[in-house]
Amino acid sequence: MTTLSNDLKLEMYRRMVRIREFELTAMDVFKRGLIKGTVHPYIGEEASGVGVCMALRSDDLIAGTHRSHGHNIAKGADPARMMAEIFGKEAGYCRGRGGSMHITAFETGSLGALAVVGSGLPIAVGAALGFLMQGKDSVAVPFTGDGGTSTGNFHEALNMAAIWKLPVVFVVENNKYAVSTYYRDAVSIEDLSARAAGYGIPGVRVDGFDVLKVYAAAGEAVERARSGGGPTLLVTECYRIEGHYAGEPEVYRDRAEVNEQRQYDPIRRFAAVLTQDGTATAEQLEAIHQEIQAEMSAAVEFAQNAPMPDPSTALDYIYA
Amino acid sequence: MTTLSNDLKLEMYRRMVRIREFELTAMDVFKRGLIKGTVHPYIGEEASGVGVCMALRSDDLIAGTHRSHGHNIAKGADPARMMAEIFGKEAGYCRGRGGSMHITAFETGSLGALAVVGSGLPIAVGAALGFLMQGKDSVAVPFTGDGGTSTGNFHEALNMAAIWKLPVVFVVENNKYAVSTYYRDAVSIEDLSARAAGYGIPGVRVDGFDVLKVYAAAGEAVERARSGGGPTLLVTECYRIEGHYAGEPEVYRDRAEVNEQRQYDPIRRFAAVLTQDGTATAEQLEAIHQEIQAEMSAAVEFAQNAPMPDPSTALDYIYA
Amino acid sequence: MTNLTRDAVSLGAKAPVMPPDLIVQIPAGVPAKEMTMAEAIREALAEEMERDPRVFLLGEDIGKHGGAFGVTRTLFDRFGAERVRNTPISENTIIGAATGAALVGMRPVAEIMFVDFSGLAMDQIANQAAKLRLMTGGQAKVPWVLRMPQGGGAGKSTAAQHSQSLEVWYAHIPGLKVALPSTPYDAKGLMKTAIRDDNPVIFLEHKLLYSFRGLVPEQDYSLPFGKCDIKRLGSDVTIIASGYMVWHAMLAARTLEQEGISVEVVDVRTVSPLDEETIGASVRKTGRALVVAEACRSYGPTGEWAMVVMEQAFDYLKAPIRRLAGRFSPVPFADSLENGMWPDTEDVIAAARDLMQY
Amino acid sequence: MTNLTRDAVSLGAKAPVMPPDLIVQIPAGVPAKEMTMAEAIREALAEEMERDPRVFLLGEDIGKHGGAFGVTRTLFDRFGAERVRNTPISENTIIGAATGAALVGMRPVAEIMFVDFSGLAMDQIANQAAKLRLMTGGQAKVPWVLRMPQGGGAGKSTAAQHSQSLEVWYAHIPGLKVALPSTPYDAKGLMKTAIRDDNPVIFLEHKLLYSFRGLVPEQDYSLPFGKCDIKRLGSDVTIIASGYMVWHAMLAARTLEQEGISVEVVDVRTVSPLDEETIGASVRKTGRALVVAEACRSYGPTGEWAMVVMEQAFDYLKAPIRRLAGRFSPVPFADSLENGMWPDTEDVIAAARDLMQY
Ligand SMILES: Cc1ncc(C[n+]2csc(CCOP(=O)(O)OP(=O)(O)O)c2C)c(N)n1
Ligand SMILES: Cc1ncc(C[n+]2csc(CCOP(=O)(O)OP(=O)(O)O)c2C)c(N)n1
Ligand SMILES: [Mg+2]
Ligand SMILES: [Mg+2]
Repeated sequence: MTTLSNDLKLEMYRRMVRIREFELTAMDVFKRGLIKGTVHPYIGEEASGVGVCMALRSDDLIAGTHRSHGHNIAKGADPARMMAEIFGKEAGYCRGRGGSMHITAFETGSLGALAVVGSGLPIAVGAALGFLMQGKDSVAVPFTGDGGTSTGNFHEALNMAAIWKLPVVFVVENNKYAVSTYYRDAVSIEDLSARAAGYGIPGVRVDGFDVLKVYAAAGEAVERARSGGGPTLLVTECYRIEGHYAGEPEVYRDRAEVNEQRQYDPIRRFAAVLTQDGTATAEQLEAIHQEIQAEMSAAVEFAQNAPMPDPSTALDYIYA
Repeated sequence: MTTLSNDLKLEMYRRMVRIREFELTAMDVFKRGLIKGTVHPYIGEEASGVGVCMALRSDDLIAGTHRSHGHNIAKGADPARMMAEIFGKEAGYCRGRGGSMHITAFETGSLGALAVVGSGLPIAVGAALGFLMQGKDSVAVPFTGDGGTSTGNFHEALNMAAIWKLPVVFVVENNKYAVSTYYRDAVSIEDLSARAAGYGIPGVRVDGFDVLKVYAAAGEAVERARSGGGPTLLVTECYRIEGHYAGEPEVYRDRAEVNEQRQYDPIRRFAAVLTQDGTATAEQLEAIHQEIQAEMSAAVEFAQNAPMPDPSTALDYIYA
Repeated sequence: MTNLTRDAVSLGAKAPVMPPDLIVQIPAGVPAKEMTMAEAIREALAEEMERDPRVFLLGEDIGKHGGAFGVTRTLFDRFGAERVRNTPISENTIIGAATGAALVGMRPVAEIMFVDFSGLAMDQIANQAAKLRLMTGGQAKVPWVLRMPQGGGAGKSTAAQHSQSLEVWYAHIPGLKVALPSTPYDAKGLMKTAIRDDNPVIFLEHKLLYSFRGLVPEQDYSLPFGKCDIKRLGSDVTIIASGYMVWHAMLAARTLEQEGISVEVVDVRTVSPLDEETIGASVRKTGRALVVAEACRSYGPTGEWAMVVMEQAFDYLKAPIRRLAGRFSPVPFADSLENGMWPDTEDVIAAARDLMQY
Repeated sequence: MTNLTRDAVSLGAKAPVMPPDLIVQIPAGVPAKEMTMAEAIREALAEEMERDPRVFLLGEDIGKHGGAFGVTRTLFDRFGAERVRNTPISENTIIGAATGAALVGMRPVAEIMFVDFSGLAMDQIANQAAKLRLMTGGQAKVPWVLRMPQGGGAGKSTAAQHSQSLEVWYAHIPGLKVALPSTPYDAKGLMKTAIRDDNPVIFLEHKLLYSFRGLVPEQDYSLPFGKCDIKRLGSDVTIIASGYMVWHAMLAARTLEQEGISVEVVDVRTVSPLDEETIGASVRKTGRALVVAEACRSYGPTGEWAMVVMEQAFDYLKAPIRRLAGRFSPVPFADSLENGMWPDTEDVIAAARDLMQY
């Protein structure tokens, strides 16, 4: 850990804060009726996405889910263009066609954000196969949740990647719930990383509130993948602090449980590390928060002022 | 082993021989152009099906595959009505509507024979759920092959059965090939029963050429299921002696490999056990072979003479 | 009498507010309660669960959470975790499990959270459940219902993977039946029939209709499959539609009436089996047919309906059969593009006028 | 000139033997080789793999074994295990992997062994591959081909789970293209276009046609998508068909000619996009339309084709549009029941006669 540069650590922090603020902003504009559709907040899981994505190169590609604002930001996407996307504006990454669940920034290294749970895993497997055939040393990194591990996709994709030793890091973000379903009611074992043994690949379980631990574990898995060692199943243990989507009633859990989990807040925790190890002062970190909040105000303004897609383009981008 | 009655052992032997002779007969009538469609012989795997099915009660239900002649016979089905089915006759178990791949005898305890690989597993899970809800202590036993373990169905079904502790025994018959694909080219681990750990259920690997070992392992798993202990993954290691289907060219393996495997012939092996332990003389066993061969001749005659379904019934059995 | 109206609060601003008296199905004097379509479906489920212990529900988050659209809310508390069974995210196995349970004598009602996700379950739906009866020569029967919300619009839809209308995928498969109700009354009556039917029934629920309100009789009743429902009698143009499109047809009919155009609205109600006779009789009377579906135009339900009109009423046609259907595009997120995806009242009015002027 | 005939050996006895000169597509003098449709597809694959290193194949048992119908036989020896890639039995992931590889610049040609099994892959086909381009606002393109044998009959079909024709499932989904060739010439030319197309293309191959022989030009060529092919000119009746049904239409036309009925056969060739103009022009000329498909009748392709005729040529119709289609039943195994499942030459002749007598 001590070998990480201050710049890198601060960039991690910045991205975590950017995710948090983006999500708070997105929930706010949703509540205010400024956007339609839905928002699935990533709050509480920032360390997972940032730890993984900062261990990647820009030519490593992620595959996202319905809950991928955080993954995009972690991979370096521009929050203004993301905000424009959830506002359904032409200036959004997907020209307003995708919305919150499908934000995809090809330019910072994404294969897409797929809202059918588990469907990104096979796609990442194929991308990794493409890398191998092209002689590239890029790595493909699909995200899924604890809920996603019950899908047939999860199994088929892990098996295929394993037999072909493909450069994939499968990231399971165990935020403990799939909508209303506690993971132990849907997953037949406690430690999801144990499933790796069934594929003959390494399974790693990491504290998903700790960005440095995630970064280290992801880095190892990515290096293994890049150097021909095949896939890894990486499980980040975190928690979904907000409802499944903004405004979701959460009838299935106690507030006490959520409050208890709040104490593991990955941002506060990382701030403590950074101030203790001398990377930054509390003031410097506070300045980052301010800066990012300003960024979000600007992003909302940009998104609000941006034009909607022209109805005359309704038939564009259906076929290439 | 020694506690098994002679009658039981001889009935096992009889059913194994019946399977063998049925398959030889089916391949023969296919080659002679007497039946259409296709035949997937179970030769070499008789000990697996018989060992499992004789550990079941008649109200325990199996779910079959494209290769389920053997499972049906092992469960007690009448070879004449089975033969009529592969001849497409109204007297067949499925009134000629199913054919070789779908032979299903409800009366001896089957849920169906499903030719989409892996598709019987979820159905067996549902049957087991039904048993539980009805307060019955029956067990559901889906069969699949090594190839079937790569399907999403396999994973989803094992997980669901595990979380609900359903009375299911998942039987994987590892006959080493899925059509032309050697199992180690499609399955990322050598011992398929190791996958059970990923579901928190027992995984058992057994010599699938040895009917007594299969019977014992299956019996244990069935008892566990029946008494509320939840599902088991039972892998029977066997070998597909014939081509994937009758007449399949087998370009993917050497004859030497097949010949080497022939020495494990489960019937010859069981015959040796039975004569050595005094259950039967060689002559008595030979008499069983004769008897079964006569049964097959009668079955073919029955099937050939039976009427085809009347075209006027073409719209029957589409809806209940 | 406000027997049918919609809950404006829970929907986006752009959903046309349908006049409360647009569809009247319960004669005055019949004891009835007003409820939403979601409530009507819930009531059908609850009553059938009371009546028949073999009926149970399974699906993702249908328990305490009540499903993505709250349809099963309260049923968990009432019937318990065994009969209102939360499943993992395993669509193909949810359906397979329903089939297995049905094969041993249960009567499961499964839910897939959005029809879009049924792409994961098409094997169990179309290859196993639909075919088991024929493949076993009548030994098997598979009495299950599969509930799936579908459709888009008005802020309820969220882009390409949560907005489709896929009735054709199922209606094209022999062995399945497909219901697509347009009102609370129809939804409850058809759900009862679906649960009591011995075949696999696909029950499609349009998301926008969940909050539509209408009268539902207090007494037990069920509605037949394979019978269209004439929602409005008319003499000049027959509109054949289902689900949410029935409302656009009804609203258009009201406007057209003021112009002297008399519209008959035939609600298909069960997409399969399709009541070809009622469609034929209506067009033989009016001589003009407009087929309207939300599903994508190409190879959608409109083609089949038109073909039936052709087979049943060609000699009576005074104008070509017209169709209105969803734009042939994945559903885009942006409002400016989602508007215009599907036929609306204005489109129906314009098409009917065209037909009259042909 | 025996440019088109069929390999009687590899098929059951009951497949009608089509006269060799029924379809002539290569003018005399053009250098051409005779080959089966399976060979023509193989040649297209091989030539494209030679031309473009990004093209590769993946699917179950497509390697040494050459696939269930031998189409890829020899390609494994020629191009190696990397580019002719055997997969596990994981249909949804085969398609997902094709999509992922396509997204990073490869041009995969995937195979699903029988179209029936695509029920397991509908999510990756219809929800991911078909929608990625729109959902990403044009960032993504998904240039893959999915080859699937389909259809039934004549001993090649083996009951309900190996005999379906499912083109409607795909043609109804925007973002996909769907080809369904009827001859070796068409198969090779359409396959070349499919591989060079930047969109996901569903390439359906009728099992009975694999052994049909025909002339294929020696020179490189490709055939356009979205263009029907008029397989035979005529003036009295237009038959709109695709795949194997084109052969029944052609054979029927020959008989009908002797009765003085002049039949135009329009081979749809790409089910989607559909060439509505050619269909319309033909029916405006003949005034009579017969739509013929092997797929099940209800909500099958015939409805869409009839609707297009209606939209394009209503005023020219001298008789109602007639349709012939697959019986609405899962495919039974027994010959006595499988016979009669699908339209045949006699059915086409009878329907055309009816149309003339209307
Ligand atoms: C295949 C599929 N089934 C159901 C849904 C509806 N759905 C959306 S998110 C979700 C829960 C996903 O849980 P998990 O994978 O743990 O991800 P999380 O939401 O916790 O990030 C469900 C069931 C879906 N999108 N896709
Ligand atoms: C989902 C699916 N994919 C492909 C096929 C074609 N197919 C039939 S049998 C088979 C191999 C099955 O292998 P395995 O499960 O090992 O069973 P075995 O044939 O060896 O008994 C394949 C690929 C199928 N029936 N279903
Ligand atoms: Mg989760
Ligand atoms: Mg095998």
